This record gives sequence, structure tokens and C-alpha cells, in this order.
Amino acid sequence: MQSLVSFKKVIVVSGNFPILTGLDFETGPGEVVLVKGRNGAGKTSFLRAVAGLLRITKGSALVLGVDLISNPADARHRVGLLGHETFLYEDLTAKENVTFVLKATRSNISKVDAALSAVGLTGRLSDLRVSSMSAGQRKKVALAALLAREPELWLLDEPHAALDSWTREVLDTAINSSVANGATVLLVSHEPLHGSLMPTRVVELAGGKVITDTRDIKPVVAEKVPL
Amino acid sequence: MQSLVSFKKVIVVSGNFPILTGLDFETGPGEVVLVKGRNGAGKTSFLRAVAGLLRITKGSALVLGVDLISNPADARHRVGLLGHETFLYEDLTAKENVTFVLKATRSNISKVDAALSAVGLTGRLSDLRVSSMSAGQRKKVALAALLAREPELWLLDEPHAALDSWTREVLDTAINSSVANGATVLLVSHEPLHGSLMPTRVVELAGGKVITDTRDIKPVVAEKVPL
Amino acid sequence: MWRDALLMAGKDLRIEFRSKVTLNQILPFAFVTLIVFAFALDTSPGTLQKVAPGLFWLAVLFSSIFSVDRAVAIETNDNAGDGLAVYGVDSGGIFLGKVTSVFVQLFLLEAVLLVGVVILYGPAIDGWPLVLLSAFFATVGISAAGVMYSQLASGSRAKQTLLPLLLIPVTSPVLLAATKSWQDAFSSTASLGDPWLRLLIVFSVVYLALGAVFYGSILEA
Amino acid sequence: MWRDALLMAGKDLRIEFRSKVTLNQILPFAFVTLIVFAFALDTSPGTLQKVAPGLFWLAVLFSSIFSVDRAVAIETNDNAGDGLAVYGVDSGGIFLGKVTSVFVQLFLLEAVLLVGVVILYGPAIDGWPLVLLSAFFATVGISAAGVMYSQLASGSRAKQTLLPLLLIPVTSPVLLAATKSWQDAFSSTASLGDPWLRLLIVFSVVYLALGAVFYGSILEA
Amino acid sequence: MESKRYKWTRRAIGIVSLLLVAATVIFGLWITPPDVVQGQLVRLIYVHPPVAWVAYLAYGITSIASTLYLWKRTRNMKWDLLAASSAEVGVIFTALTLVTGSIWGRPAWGVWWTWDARLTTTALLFVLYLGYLALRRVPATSHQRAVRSAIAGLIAFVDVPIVHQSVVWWRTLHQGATVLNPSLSPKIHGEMAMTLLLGFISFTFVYAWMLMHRYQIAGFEQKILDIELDQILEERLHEPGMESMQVELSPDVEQIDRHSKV
Ligand code: HEM
Ligand SMILES: Nc1ncnc2c1ncn2[C@@H]1O[C@H](COP(=O)(O)OP(=O)(O)OP(=O)(O)O)[C@@H](O)[C@H]1O
Ligand SMILES: Nc1ncnc2c1ncn2[C@@H]1O[C@H](COP(=O)(O)OP(=O)(O)OP(=O)(O)O)[C@@H](O)[C@H]1O
Ligand SMILES: [Mg+2]
Ligand SMILES: [Mg+2]
Repeated sequence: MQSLVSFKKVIVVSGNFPILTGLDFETGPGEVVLVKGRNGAGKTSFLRAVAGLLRITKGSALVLGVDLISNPADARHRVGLLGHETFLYEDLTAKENVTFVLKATRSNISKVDAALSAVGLTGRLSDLRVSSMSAGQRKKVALAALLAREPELWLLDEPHAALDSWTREVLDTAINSSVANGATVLLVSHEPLHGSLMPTRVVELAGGKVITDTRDIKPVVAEKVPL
Repeated sequence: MQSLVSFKKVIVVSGNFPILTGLDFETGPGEVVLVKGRNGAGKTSFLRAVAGLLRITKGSALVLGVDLISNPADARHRVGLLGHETFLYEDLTAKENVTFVLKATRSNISKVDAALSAVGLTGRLSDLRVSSMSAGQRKKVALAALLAREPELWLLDEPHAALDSWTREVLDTAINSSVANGATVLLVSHEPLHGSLMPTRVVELAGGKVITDTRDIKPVVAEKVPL
Repeated sequence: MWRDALLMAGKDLRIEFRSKVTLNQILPFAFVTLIVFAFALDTSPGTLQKVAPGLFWLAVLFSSIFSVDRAVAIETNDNAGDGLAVYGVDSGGIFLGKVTSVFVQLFLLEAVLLVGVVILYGPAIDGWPLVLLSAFFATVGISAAGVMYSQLASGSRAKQTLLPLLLIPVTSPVLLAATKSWQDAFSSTASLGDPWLRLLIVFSVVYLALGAVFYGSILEA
Repeated sequence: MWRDALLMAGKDLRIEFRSKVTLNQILPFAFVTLIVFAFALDTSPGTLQKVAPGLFWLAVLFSSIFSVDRAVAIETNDNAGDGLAVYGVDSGGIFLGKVTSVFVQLFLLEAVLLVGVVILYGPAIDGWPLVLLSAFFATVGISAAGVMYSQLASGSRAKQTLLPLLLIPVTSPVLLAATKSWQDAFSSTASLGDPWLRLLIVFSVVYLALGAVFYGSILEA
Repeated sequence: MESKRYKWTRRAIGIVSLLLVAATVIFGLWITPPDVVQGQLVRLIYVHPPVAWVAYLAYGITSIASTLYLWKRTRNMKWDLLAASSAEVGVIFTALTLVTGSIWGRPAWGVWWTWDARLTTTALLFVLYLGYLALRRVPATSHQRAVRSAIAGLIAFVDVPIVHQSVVWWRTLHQGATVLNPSLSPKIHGEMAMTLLLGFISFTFVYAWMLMHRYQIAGFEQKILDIELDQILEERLHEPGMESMQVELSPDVEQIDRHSKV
């Protein structure tokens, strides 16, 4: 199996604190990896390291065939990151933000409208400045940009937070269909997953390293609380 | 039944946008009200209005016996708000932040250590500046301040987001025990609730008003996905 | 109110002590300002000595912009100001606390800066009591006006640029009066009955009063 | 790189057009600066006229601080800069785009400010070509150095105060050279062979080159 | 706001100001004699002091309206709109003061500008109210904007008496109080005094006309906002998610009373 992400004994020290402490992780295409762990375990830092945004202090790290130690920037544009921050410009509208992202990644900007309406940002909302949007609406704009970009590697850091159940379905469906097209997904989540999105593998972090790695997951679909 | 929050035809217009459009809501002590609704429905705004942080344009609003139209500030210190923002000072440590909140609310500062260890912020973490904390750790600091304050009315805006499952349990237990002591809780959440926290009532918002209000909730405990 | 003022001042000074912004950044900035003024104005050698008080207070005024900006930014980060509202902290107390914290920082800055001015431009100082009293009241005025206007300008995402526009005109009387009174102090005509000193006292009292009255409405609005 | 530069400049100018910060706030601020300078320096009547170029460039320098601060703040809000990294936007392009956007805003500001200076301080201007060329290269230099240092200073939470501290010293040669060259232009000795103009050209080229080379490493670090 | 009466009053004031300005021009340029010292230059006196005084008047109105807004019992959005309109017109008149003064100063003093106390304080007045207008453009709710700008406007007004007294407090190059002096006895006489008075009246009318126009535009802007608000409200009440609505929307309940909207 070709390896998409390969971290070997990765150590990240920042401000004299060891954030990642010898993390080993490997994944190939088409996987949906759920990354679990307590608050402060290093999940966000792990995803940022994979995206090439965090300087690796020691160890070896390959992402999409690029060595992050020597070229931290070269894999980034093939990676899609949706995190606690949405990377949006407050003074631009939803549409302008998505258009900018597509131009910046040299993608086809004809997909803007489709992506916006896929997440339900139509009419008034597509021309509303991000600064007047609710928490969930902002997240939707970021999500639309991600959907339109179709990256090869999705790094999702608690993507469901702030989204309503309708948009959660949209996200889950999008993840499933992109995985069907060969993309790989690393997903951090504290919520018990349910519904259509099922991980192929669960990795648990603690103290900045992987402590468990489970591959055979029984596809138990959770029963939703009827609220 | 004595009414703790009583909103009648509340309209909030801000920046020429009707955020709340004639919202009716009433609750008495000891209730746990789950507030649901799509992104942008007005849930956050509703909680902020109850906390007296959003100016009410029209309608009548009473919170803890205080008229919000004439005295928007008078009920605030008896209300605890935990929202998308945590109101923390980045350059102060966890302990200093909680101590400041308790001093500002003229509460007993001897409860600081107990509250911090209740959410698991002990040792190194209690003296770590908030600026170096992970998303979940920040939320825990805010939660600790809330627990130590013991407000009469809890306004929780997606409190579970970013918290790990262990801390979720802590939060749910705390809510339950405060409700047992007569506090009232308004809880915004997009996640299917499970576990120990069961709302006594579910209110759904859309377009800035209450559209459904369900009181008899079958206590179906959701099955967790065994991940 | 006084309790809350103390609490706020303590917190703000502690944050300053942690981040050392005034010490490490605003103070050097003030010095740099003094030096570039000298750069831009290097005409005859006597000029700089004559305008030393003016340059000193200009440098203080520009530094104060950054200082009050930060004092208010502490509360707008992560919306901590909303937190204060929910905790029921008195708005007059918030105002006085912030003014105190800014005052302490600016006054210390001025002390160091004065040494710099004496060394760089070499004016002779006669009336020390006048120098100190003028500096005291000028600093109170600048801090009070600064905190109030900084709060007025907050909310705008482009606050850093709006603040100096609002603040400099309203504090320019303080700048003028402090300059004049120092000029008197530096010459042999120094006396504590200096009319400029009286103007400074009036200004500081007026701005403190305005702030105590209006700060609440600005926060609530 | 050029494509990315255009994209960034377009976006930044659009944001400026939306928020109108330069027009509504930085420009009035520059005027206020001109007025308070006069306040602080009102000695003999001839003085201001003589130091007009110096005061003009001081005002521009202070305004440029706010301008570049905002240009970089656009990317640090909501960590948009990390976004650019993930989208694979060329760092040289980011630099050039930001410099272009800042340059356009500052140059327009200078045009208006010059009218103000002529009216307020009343210098006589002879060598227009020299005035324009010096202004052009000085502005390029200030914008390039400004964007680079502003990026250096970002990251620190107390950026607004760190930036002027870093920026003023490195641009003071530009300040000096632009002042001198305008002084020549305002007298009858104006010629395009002015040595100060040559210095300005060297500076602007050097800062542009430095930025294009190092901006990437600053972003990465 | 756009009642018939308002419209006709405005037009009448417009016509009167036109006639008055024409009369001022005729008197100022042809009827009055040139000055012994200043020659033809003195004719600027029929424009320059009046525009300065009208600027004071405008800021005075702004302050009164701001106070009325800040005082809870008289609080009404109209006062805020009036304050803003008057300040805008005041800024224009301050600019005119600066311009006519400069034009006068060039031949009279040999410079366009000098750092005399009156000139400096007038320039400050100009930027103080530019700051006021900039503050109004900060995105905020209408109440927030009204409170903030009212406070800034009141404080800025303190400069007006300072400008007026500057010639007394500081030894200045600028003309001392010739007309509005403490003893209220004008030091100019006859035709000149009459023409100056005429100039003052005519510019006051011009101010009134401009203010009414600006205020009306502010009213229109408000009305457009209200219409937009209605449309958005309509949209908001039919947002996705409304399907499960238990009760029917009763349209009359949903009307937001605009005039109490603060
Ligand atoms: C830019 C330059 C100038 C500015 C900003 C300026 C400003 C003003 C202002 C604000 C007033 C109203 C004062 C008050 O009554 O409270 C005024 C009045 C007046 N100005 Fe000027 N002025 C300027 C230049 C001049 C010049 C060059 C002259 C004549 C040589 C002049 C002659 C007068 C006179 C005669 C009055 C009426 C004074 C009175 O009766 O109280 N001004 N000016
Ligand atoms: N100035 C404004 N102009 C236009 N719309 C605005 C403005 N301010 C707020 N809104 C809208 O107000 C609505 C209410 O937002 P609010 O944050 O209360 O929603 P929410 O229910 O908490 O959503 P979420 O689940 O996404 O957090 C949103 O639809 C938002 O777009
Ligand atoms: N400068 C620093 N000094 C001390 N500790 C630090 C510093 N920077 C980061 N940390 C610590 O690094 C750890 C990793 O943080 P990270 O954001 O990756 O956690 P996470 O798993 O995403 O947590 P969460 O679930 O709360 O989002 C945290 O425990 C944090 O306290
Ligand atoms: Mg995280
Ligand atoms: Mg919300």
C-alpha cells in the first residue's frame, strides 16, 4: 500500500513544551481515520504538523510523498484543513471568501455557487459579510471552500462543532463521496459519531503520541435520541 | 410556578437585521431546557439577550425578576454564561483567571482549587497561561469559573464542543446537581444528547422565534457508538 | 466602585507585568520617536534644546496611544468585556481601574524618558516641583481621555487607526499646556502658580469626571 | 508569483475599499499629526516652513505604521495567514501583493497630505519631478520595509507596540533621505541627479529584494 | 418625515437664502466702500465671519440634539440623525472658514496659513468633527452609534468657545473680536455693519436649507433601511427550519414599530 502520511517518531517542541513526543502514524489512501484523545493530548497539533504548519523538531515525516523536514510547504496545497479557525476574511462576503480560496489554490472558480448552495448558503447569506455571521454560518463558509477545493487529504479538527444536524449530514456525505474518490480523511472528534460517517480506523492520542490504533470497527449505527 | 425567564414577543434588531423576531419563552426554576435550531436561527442571540448583553428592541423581558428593558445590567451577575467565547485573559494562568472571576462576582475565592481540579486542571495546568492552552483546556478554565460561581441561571451555548468525553461527564454531572439545588439551565446544543444529562423540555428556534416547545420527553438513553 | 477599580487595576498591572509591553516595547518606541524627531528637525543645534519639552510630550502622547489601546484590547480579546458585564463589575470601577493602570505605566515611562531627553537634548531644569506636578496632571488627563476614547473607538475592526484620530485632537490641549508649563519650568520663571499647571489640573479633573459619568453608557450601548 | 501578487493586492484593496480605513481614518490622522507638530514646535514663524519636508515625512512614517499594521492584521485575524500557507500561495507573491496595496494607499495619502503641507506650512516647491520621484521611491521603501517588519512583529500579541519600535529605526534612513531630497526640491537646487534620490532608489530596491527573499522564511518560521 | 409642509418650508427657505445671498453679494461688492487700510480685501468680511459663526451654530445644534439623545426621557433616533446632519453641514462651513480665511490671509498677512491661536484652534475644530464623522462610520447598532457619537460630539463642542476666546487668551495675529466682542458693541458701522448682518442672516438661511436637506436624506436612508428590514424580516420568517412551526404566523404581531426602534 502506498503511504500517504508517514510519521516516524515525530517530536514537536514548542515554547519548551513537548507537544508531540515521538508520534508514529501511517496511513494510505481511502482511509477515514478518527483521531481521539483527551483535551490537550495533541490532536490539533498533530493535524497542524501534517499540514506542514508546525515545525517538526525531530523524527521523519512524509505527507503525500513530500518530506516535511526539508520541504514543509510543498504538500500544503494538496491538503485541506478545517479547524478551530476558519481562515476567513471578516470584511469579505461568503462568496468572495470562497472565490478567493479557489483562485489562491488555482482551482476552477465555477464551482463556487454549487459549493455554497451545497452547504445551504444561498440568497442573502451568500452576499453577507462574514463578520455578521453566526458561528455555524462561518463554519459553513469554510466548509464550502473545502468542498469546492476537493483536496487529496482532509484534515478535519472537530468539524461538526457548531454545525446543525442538517449541515452535519452534508459534511458526512461529502466526506464519504470524496473517500470513495480516493481521498483520505483524518478526523478529530469528541462526539460519539453516528449516522452515515463511519471511520475505517480509530487512533487514540495521549501525551503527544499514539497509544491505541484500532482497525476493525463494527459498523454499529448509533440510535439517535429522538429530540 | 414562579417565572425565572419570561420573554414576551421579544424583538431584537441589530445592524438592521431582525435577529429575534417576536420570541415567546417562559421558564420556571429547576428546568433543563434544550434549545435547538438550525445555524443562524438565533440561539446564541437568545442566550445573550437573556444574559442582558443584547439590547432588546421591543417586547417585554423579565429575567430573575428583573426587567431587562429598564435595567439590562441588574440580573447579569446572577447569570452564568458559557459560550463560543470564554471571556478569559490570555496572559493570566488558569488559576488567576478563575480567581479574578470569583473576586469580580464577590464570591468566595476558597473554591478555586476545588473547581480547577473538578475539571481536571491540576498541577502544571493550573499555573499555565491560557495563551498556551488547547481549545478544550480553555473551555475547561471557563467551566471551572462557572462551577465555582454557582449561578442561579446557567446559559450554556454548545458547552460540549471541544470537551473530551471525560469532561463532558463532569459538566453533565455538575448541571444535574445544580438543577437539583434549584438552578435553571438553558442549553444550546447541536449534538444528540446522551448519557446522564436529560433535558426536561426541548425548545426549537427558527427565524428568530420559538417554533416548537416539547415538554414530555421520553428518557431514551442513546446507545453510544462503541469507538 | 473602588473595590472594582482596585481589582481591575491589579489585574491590568499584573498582565502588564507578565507581558512587559510597556517596558520592552512602548518605552523603546518613545526613545525611537525622540531620535527620529531629532533626525527630521536637525536644523540649527539650538533648536532641539528649545523644543525639548514639546518633543517630550509628543513622544508621550504617541506612546499613550499604544498604551490605552492595549488597556482596552485586553478586554476585547475573547470578549472579556462581556465577561465583566456578566460578573456585574461596576463600569465606573472598570474606568478608574484602567486609568490607574495606564497612569502608572505612563508615569514610569515618562521618568525614564525624561532622563533620555536631558541626555539627548540637554535642557537645564530648574523648577522640579513644577515639572513633577505638571507631569502628574498631564498624565492623569491623557490616561483618562485615552481610556474613554479608546473605548469609544472599540468595536471598529480598524480601531488602531481611529483611536489616534480621535485622541490626538482632544489631548492636544494637554500637550500644549504640558509643553508650556515645562518650558516655564526649564527657564528660571518656574512657579507653582503657573497658569498652564492650573489648566492641566482642570483638564485632568474634567476628563476623569467625564469618564466616570459616560463610561458606563459607552459600555452598555 | 506575479499572479499571486495580483490576487493578494486585489483582495487587500477590496477590503480597504470596503472598510475605507485609509480614507476615513489614516488620512485625517496624518493631518492631525501635522497640526500637533505645529503645536509642539511653534517657536519662530520661519521654523515650520524650514522643517516642512521633515514633518511631512514624519507624518507619512507614522501613518505608514497604521497602514502596514492593518495590511498584516488582515491575515492574522482568524489565522487567515495559515490559510494562505495551506492554499499554497507563493510567499513572494504575498509580499509583493501587500506591498502594492500599501503603496497605493500611502501614495494617495501623500498626494492629499502634500496639499495640506503646502497650505499649512507654506513652503515653495520648485522641482516637481524630484518631489514626485523621491516620493515614489521613498514610498516603495517604506511599504516594503513596513510589510516585512510588520510580519516579523506579528505573532506577538503586543504587536501594535512592537511594530513601530522595529519599523521606525529601519525606515529612518528613508525618512532622512526623503527629507533631504525634498529640501533640495523645495529650494532652487533641485535636480534629478540628486544624491538623496539615488539613495532612496537604492533603499527601495534593497528592501524589495530583501522582502522577496526573506518573506517566505519569516512566514515559515 | 417627508410631509408636504416640510417640503414647502424647505423650498421656501431655499428661495429666501438664494435671494439673501444675492443681496449680500450686491451689497458686499458694490454698495459698501473699500476699506482705508485693507482696500477691496475687506469685502471678505461679509463672508468669512458669517460662515464661522454658522459653523458654531451648526455644532451648537449638534450638541443640543446629542444631549437630547443622551437624556433618557427625550431619547429618539431623530435627535441622532439631526446631530449627524448638523455636524456634516458644520464641517462644510468650517472648511469654508478655513478656505476664506486662507484666501484672506494670503494678501493680508502674506501667508496662506500661520500657527496663530485662532487658526490652530479652528483647524482642531475641523478635525474634531471629522473624528466625530469617522466614529459614526464604525459598524455598530444604531443605538451604540448614537450614544458614542453624542458623547464625542459634546466633548468636541468644548473647542468652540476656545476658538472664540482664543484671540483674547493668546496674543494673536488674527483680528480681535470686532463684532461679537464682550461689550456687544460692534466696532464697524453703517453700511458695512448692515451688510455683515445681512451676510450672517443669509448664511444662516443657507445652513437651515442644507440642514433640512441633509436631515431629509437621513430620513430617506432610514426609510430604505426600514423597507430592507421588512424584506429581510419576511425572509427570516420563512427560513428553512420553519416547517415545524406549531402556530400560524399572525402578520400583525410581526410588525416592528419603527419609530420606537432605537
Ligand atoms: C485660515 C485663516 C483663518 C481662520 C481659520 C479664521 C477663523 C475665524 C473664525 C473661527 C472666526 C469667528 C470668530 C468668532 O467670532 O468667534 C473668524 C472671525 C473673523 N476673522 Fe478670521 N480666520 C482666518 C483668517 C482671517 C484673516 C486673514 C482675516 C483678516 C485679515 C480675518 C478676519 C476676521 C474677522 C474680522 C473676523 C470677525 C471677528 C469678530 O468680529 O469677532 N480672518 N475668523
Ligand atoms: N448585522 C447583521 N446583518 C445581517 N445578519 C446578521 C447580522 N447580525 C447577525 N445576523 C444574523 O443573525 C442570525 C442569528 O445569529 P446567532 O448567532 O444567534 O445564531 P445561532 O442560532 O447561534 O447559530 P449557530 O448555530 O450557527 O451558532 C444569523 O443568521 C446571522 O446571520
Ligand atoms: N508553550 C506551551 N507551553 C506549555 N504547554 C503548551 C504550550 N503550547 C502548547 N502546549 C500544550 O500542548 C498540548 C497540545 O495541544 P493541542 O491543541 O494539540 O491539544 P488537542 O488534543 O487538540 O486538545 P483539544 O481537544 O483541547 O483541542 C496542550 O496540553 C497544551 O497545554
Ligand atoms: Mg484541539
Ligand atoms: Mg451560536
